[in-house]
Amino acid sequence: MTESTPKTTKPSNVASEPMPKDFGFGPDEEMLRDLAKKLLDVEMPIEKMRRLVALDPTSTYEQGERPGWDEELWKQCVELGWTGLAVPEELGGIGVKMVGIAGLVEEVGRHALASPLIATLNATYALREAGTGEANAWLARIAEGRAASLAITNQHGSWEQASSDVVASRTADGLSLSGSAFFVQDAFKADFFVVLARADDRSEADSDESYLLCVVPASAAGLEISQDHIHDLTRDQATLRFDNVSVSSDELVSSAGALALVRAWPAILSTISADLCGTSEWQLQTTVEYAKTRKQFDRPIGFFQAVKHPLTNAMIEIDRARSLLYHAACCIDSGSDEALDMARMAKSAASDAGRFMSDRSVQLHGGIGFTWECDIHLYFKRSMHNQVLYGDGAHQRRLLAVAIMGPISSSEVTP
Amino acid sequence: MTESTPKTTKPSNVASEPMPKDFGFGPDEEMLRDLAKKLLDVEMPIEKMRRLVALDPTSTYEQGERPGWDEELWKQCVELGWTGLAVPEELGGIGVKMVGIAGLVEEVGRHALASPLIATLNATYALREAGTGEANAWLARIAEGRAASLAITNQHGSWEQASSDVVASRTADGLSLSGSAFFVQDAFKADFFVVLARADDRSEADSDESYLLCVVPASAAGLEISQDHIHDLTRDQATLRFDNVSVSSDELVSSAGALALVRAWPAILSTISADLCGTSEWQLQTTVEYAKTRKQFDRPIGFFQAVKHPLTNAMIEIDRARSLLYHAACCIDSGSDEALDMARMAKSAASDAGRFMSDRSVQLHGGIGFTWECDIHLYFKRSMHNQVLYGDGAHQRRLLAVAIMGPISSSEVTP
Amino acid sequence: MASLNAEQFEFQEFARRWLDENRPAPPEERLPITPLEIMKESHRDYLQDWQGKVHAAGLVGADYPVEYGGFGHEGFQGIANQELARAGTPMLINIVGLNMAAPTILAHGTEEQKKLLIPGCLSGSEIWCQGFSEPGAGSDMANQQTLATADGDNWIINGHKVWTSLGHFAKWMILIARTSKHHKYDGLTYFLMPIAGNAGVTVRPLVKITGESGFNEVLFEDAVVSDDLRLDEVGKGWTVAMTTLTFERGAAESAGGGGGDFARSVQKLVELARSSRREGRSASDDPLVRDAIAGRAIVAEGIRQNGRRARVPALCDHPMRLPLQQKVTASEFSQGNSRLGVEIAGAHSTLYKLDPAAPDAGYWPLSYMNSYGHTIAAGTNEIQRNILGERVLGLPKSK
Amino acid sequence: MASLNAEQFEFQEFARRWLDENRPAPPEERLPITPLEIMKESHRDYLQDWQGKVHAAGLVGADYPVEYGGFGHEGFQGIANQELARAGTPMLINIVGLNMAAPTILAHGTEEQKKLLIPGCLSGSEIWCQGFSEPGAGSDMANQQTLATADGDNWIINGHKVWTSLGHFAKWMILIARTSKHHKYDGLTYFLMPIAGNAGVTVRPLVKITGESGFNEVLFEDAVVSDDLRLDEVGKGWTVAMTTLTFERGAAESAGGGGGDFARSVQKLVELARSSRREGRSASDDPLVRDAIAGRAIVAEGIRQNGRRARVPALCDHPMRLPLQQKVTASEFSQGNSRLGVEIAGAHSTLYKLDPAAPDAGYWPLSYMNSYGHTIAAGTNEIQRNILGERVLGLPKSK
Repeated sequence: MTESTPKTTKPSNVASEPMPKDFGFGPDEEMLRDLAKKLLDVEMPIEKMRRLVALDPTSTYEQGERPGWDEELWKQCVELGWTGLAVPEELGGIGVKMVGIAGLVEEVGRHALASPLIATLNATYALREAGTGEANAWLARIAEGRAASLAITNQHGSWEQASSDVVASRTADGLSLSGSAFFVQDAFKADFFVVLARADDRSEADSDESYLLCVVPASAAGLEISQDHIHDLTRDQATLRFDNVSVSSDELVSSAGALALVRAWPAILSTISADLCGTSEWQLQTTVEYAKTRKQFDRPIGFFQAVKHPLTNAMIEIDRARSLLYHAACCIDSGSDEALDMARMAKSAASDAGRFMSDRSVQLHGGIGFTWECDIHLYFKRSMHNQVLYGDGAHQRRLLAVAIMGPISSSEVTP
Repeated sequence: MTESTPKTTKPSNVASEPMPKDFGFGPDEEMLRDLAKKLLDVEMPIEKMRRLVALDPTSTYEQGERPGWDEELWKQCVELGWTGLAVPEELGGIGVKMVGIAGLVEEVGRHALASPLIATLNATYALREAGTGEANAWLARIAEGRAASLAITNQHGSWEQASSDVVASRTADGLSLSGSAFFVQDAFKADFFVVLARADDRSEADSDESYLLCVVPASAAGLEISQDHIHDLTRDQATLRFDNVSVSSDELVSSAGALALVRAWPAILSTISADLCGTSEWQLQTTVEYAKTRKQFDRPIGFFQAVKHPLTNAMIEIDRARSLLYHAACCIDSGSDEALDMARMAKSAASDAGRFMSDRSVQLHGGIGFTWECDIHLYFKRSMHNQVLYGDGAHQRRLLAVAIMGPISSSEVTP
Repeated sequence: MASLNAEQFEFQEFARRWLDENRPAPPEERLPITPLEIMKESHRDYLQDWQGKVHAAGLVGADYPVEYGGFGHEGFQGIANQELARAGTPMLINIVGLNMAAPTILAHGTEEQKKLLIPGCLSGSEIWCQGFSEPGAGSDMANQQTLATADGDNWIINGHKVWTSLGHFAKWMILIARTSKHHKYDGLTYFLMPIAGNAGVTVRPLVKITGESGFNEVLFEDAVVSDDLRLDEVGKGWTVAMTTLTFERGAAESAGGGGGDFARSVQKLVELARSSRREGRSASDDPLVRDAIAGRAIVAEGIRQNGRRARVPALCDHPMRLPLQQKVTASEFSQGNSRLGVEIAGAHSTLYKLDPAAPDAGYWPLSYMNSYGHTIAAGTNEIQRNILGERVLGLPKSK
Repeated sequence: MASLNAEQFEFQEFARRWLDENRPAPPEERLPITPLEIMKESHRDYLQDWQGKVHAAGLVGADYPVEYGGFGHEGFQGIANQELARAGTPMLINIVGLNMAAPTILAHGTEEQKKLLIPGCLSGSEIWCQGFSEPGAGSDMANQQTLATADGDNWIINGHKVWTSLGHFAKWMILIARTSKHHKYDGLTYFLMPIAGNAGVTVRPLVKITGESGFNEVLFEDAVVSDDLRLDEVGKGWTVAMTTLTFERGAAESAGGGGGDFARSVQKLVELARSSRREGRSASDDPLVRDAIAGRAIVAEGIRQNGRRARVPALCDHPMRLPLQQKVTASEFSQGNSRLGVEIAGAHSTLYKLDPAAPDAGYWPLSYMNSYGHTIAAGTNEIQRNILGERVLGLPKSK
């Protein structure tokens, strides 16, 4: 590797800067978001999305076929530079601020777009924080249009860093990976994976140093991509099995892999939060529209406070999540030390808002909301998936409490 | 002491019996409750209670005068045998079943009666579980009309047994108590206290055996009863300071005091739960009546679901607590091993119902509910006090989880 | 639970032994989670066969009169339900027949109706479905638009019902139809409607949000039902239906199945927590999970004891106060439980039941999504809360 | 917080130093928790004196024009508010004047009104109270019945206001009165009403559920106000009042005080948890307490960032969506916080502030009970939710 990795958990891409009142969301970011919205409004209306992913529940759920996705549309997105959103300009990307990415990903969530965008963004953040020349070379490939995904989670679904069931052994020409990575997002859309692997020659105690970050192409010999059967119809998920997969020297992108992930974590959490905010906002608006037209007892059901107040509460929760999201993104862009805490706040609020909004979206749609023909379930499942991804609300709050109050001091455990 | 204490944590007053479908709430129990209701309806209407306890907030809160209570009415209650409700017939009491006491105490809570009844009942349970001749002699005095209260809580307000800041030292003629007991209920209405004291010659590790239960008359030399300034206007609370208070041999009622308290605990929790169910039911009915008459936007506010549904939810919570209360009482009466778990369930449900109902009782009364002249605050404060007494909902659930799932197995603490 | 007398104790022993000895081999294809999702004929045959055996053994219909296919005992069914739940044997398929049709017919039916219909409910030979919900009526149960027109000794039915679980296998439907447009509540009549093979009846399966099927819409086009199959008087349909719902809601001791499920579903959560790991530690050691599970146990026990208290008038302030709560508390209990299971399962909750790594064969997320069926159907819980506020607390009507 | 420019940084340094050097000795009798409970003249004098000093130092009115008694800066007040909160110096007594009257007059007043009234708001020499609530109007703010009748160059006021905190010390009231019975909203007019020494005005203290006083009812019997003290046009009262409420609700950067309180009140909970023990262990080690406090921190930060986002149109879907949430979120945040404090304090929450063992001088239970003032007054939160649902989401009116 050509560059050393700085030993800080702070995201390294930008220096500490004053934090702007408008979250740094200026005309460029607004244009980017509005273009995304227009593109997706035209190219992925709900009728098309429904046909793509929900044509036949039996084939998906009983026969385990992966739901469709619009590869042509994805090509357009790539041409617009979406894979390079988070890749620095000097590596061929657009280098959009995090707050701009947040705005764009909200639109992606609002349209429940099936694509490798979010997986690729998350892989990008990790490579960016790896900060090595090898990593930069892969970032350049992403900017050129390659899709990627993180393979960093163990069999128990532990979200925090420094836990992996993949082991890297030294060989004559480099490294060899064995073991498995679980809960890999949109693996069947990815060209390569950014894999967290425990080096078998390092002590486990030194957790930062004992994890490597490697790139493994989807086509690598010895790699089996085994599809998970999941509920969400707008993504795929897989278990990666590594059987002595060779890693060359330009595929080893960080020798401090867990640390790179820690630094990438605020951006990862913010990206999932943005998707959640987008799905929640769609659910809110769609349920509000239904409440205005659907009549019961000769009145639109939105007249009744049992409908109106839950929708209002959902709006309040969504707005909390959105404001926290923009602030977290702004902290990342400003290089603030608070970025991780703020991103945990955003993810906690977005997960909880998503949970409540999803719940009410089905209940308030009543009978029709319980049927496959109603689009509500597509967002319900995408949201449920996102709520758990990289840690649910309670998980984020547990770690946030450590930041606020310090660790639990007593070694005694009360029953 | 004349009898040994059996080494079980099961309440010892009754043998295991089949559990009746009607919770054992038969005609006798119904009559007892209905008589209590009639008596209190006549003798303690809300107007009288308000005059007694809430005439002048300045004297109570700023000058620290204890609110009044109706000693004449209490004499009537004593004549009806209320002090002896839980004293076995052979000791001069009435020996009412726990389910009967629950029904009566609900009426007491419904009228927010200021009296030493609940403190005396709780002291009675402890003496009953002490099971010694000395304890029985004090039970007989309670049956004759003496009021008593438990002094078992330490300065941190730890509710569970085996924690006391009172120390008992051996002297030539018996014992001598020093230290303090905190959060003693209705201390200024009590004739004597049942005090938990740590024996200074026992090892602390053996928690059951290192605690004694002693009786200390309110007039004992060296005992200072120091009034707490509290919010609740329908009771008093005190800190007892013991300065070498002598305890004679007939005042030492148990050498396994913590164990006696553990066995008394289901009845103690049930009694407080019953008071909570009663206050909550009053709050529900009073708020419902207000919602039927108070108009906004030309309609009674009870028309609006923002009023109707919270009241319905409160009713559901109250009914859960009541059903669990009767079941817990029935378990106590049947000598079931489940009595403690069931009493914890009742207290958890009653505390949470009390919390929610109290909250809505003020909010739904609107402006008037925020004023001193409205009776809502009397019940709000009594309920808030009861919610915390002997452990709030979360506390009960923590210990219930041990019963359901076993103790926390790992010694590691996650942050 | 109330303690048992000697006869009941013996029955309990028998039930345990019988279930232990007669536990059937699992079917080739895995069964769905509740009878409401059954779509395959092979599953139906398997479960009908099983219910028949359980009934023959006396574990269903235990407390029903012998002349209607029961066994004439008292206090046996609760025991049987508990043992069935404990044994974890396959479900009883005729859930509508057992929990709704049979008790309603017993309470309101003619002698002929009881003799004709209850035995098939109990043995499972005749599957029932429910026709209480309509697309337009939505959450207002009294707003049924399906019409029944008198025609000699028959009634002619026209209309559209939804939410009819098991409709595609059902021989009978409990049906509410409008016999008068002039009276909202008193204009409804209750019918025991033949479905299978009835020329005017079309059953069309709907797909749920889970992708499962099993519930249907049923179209009536001049479908005929004999006046002999009218239950109770013309215009009494609403009153009779409320009884039916009370049976449905008072699941405690129905004709078979159901009992003991609340405690069992909490135990399932405990087991899930024990087998789930979060950040290197068992989820059962997580104090937040522990608090939540203890809370579920309290709600479970509360529902059970509500059912017990509902039968003790001296401890009930209003006769409908507890019965009318049952639908809300039971459906939200089960929704809360499955949602908690989703959270405990964490990353694994993303998995569908066919994924081998899905905990409890994918039960939690499926059960969570299906739980909305219960909070929506047969009067949304919002409407139930109106009814509670209005009928029990006496608050003014929200309409 | 947004980062500071050099001038702002210097101001922050100054504010810190000044507060450090000028912290007043506590008064003889302990102060109540908020200005709304101030009853004693000695407390009023003490706090008025303090606000005068703070204003003279430039820490109040920092961003107001110099000609109205301010200091003409930009972005200084937020800094001052934060430093005031951090220093824990006594409260600023003129809470209605600072947060509601001054910004409303600045936005809607005549030049004369601004010059006459804003300086006294800022220095605290003239205390203000609010007359927006009536006993009959309840939660419907537009249902004001207090009448204003034109009489030459004056208006004659008759009516009854409640919830007027500080009314007994106030020189002025912001008043909404009805100038037309024919129009509900457009029939209201906004007045800057002289209270102290006004012959037709009677101020009568009411006692709150806590036993504290400090809020009043105010009776108007042919009370006179000059037309010069009418704010904005006749019939614009409702519109102007909504602005006032928005100022009240957008506490973030008002004329003084208020800012920084949200984070501070979470920190207070952390300190309470550290000093409270439960069953032999620090409450700050209890995972349920930790989860709850982290949750409070999230809500606090969310309110702060909502305030920031409300000023970024590109990130707001609807101009009133965030401003109209502020009353609900801020009042429920503070209610939730104090309720959590009550729970953490456990047995000690039973104690009134005069008890020496009461944690934080009895703050938690008192603050909890007082929090209902905020969820009830100025439009109950139920009504606020109607307004949000109707004006922002476009749902049909619930009336």
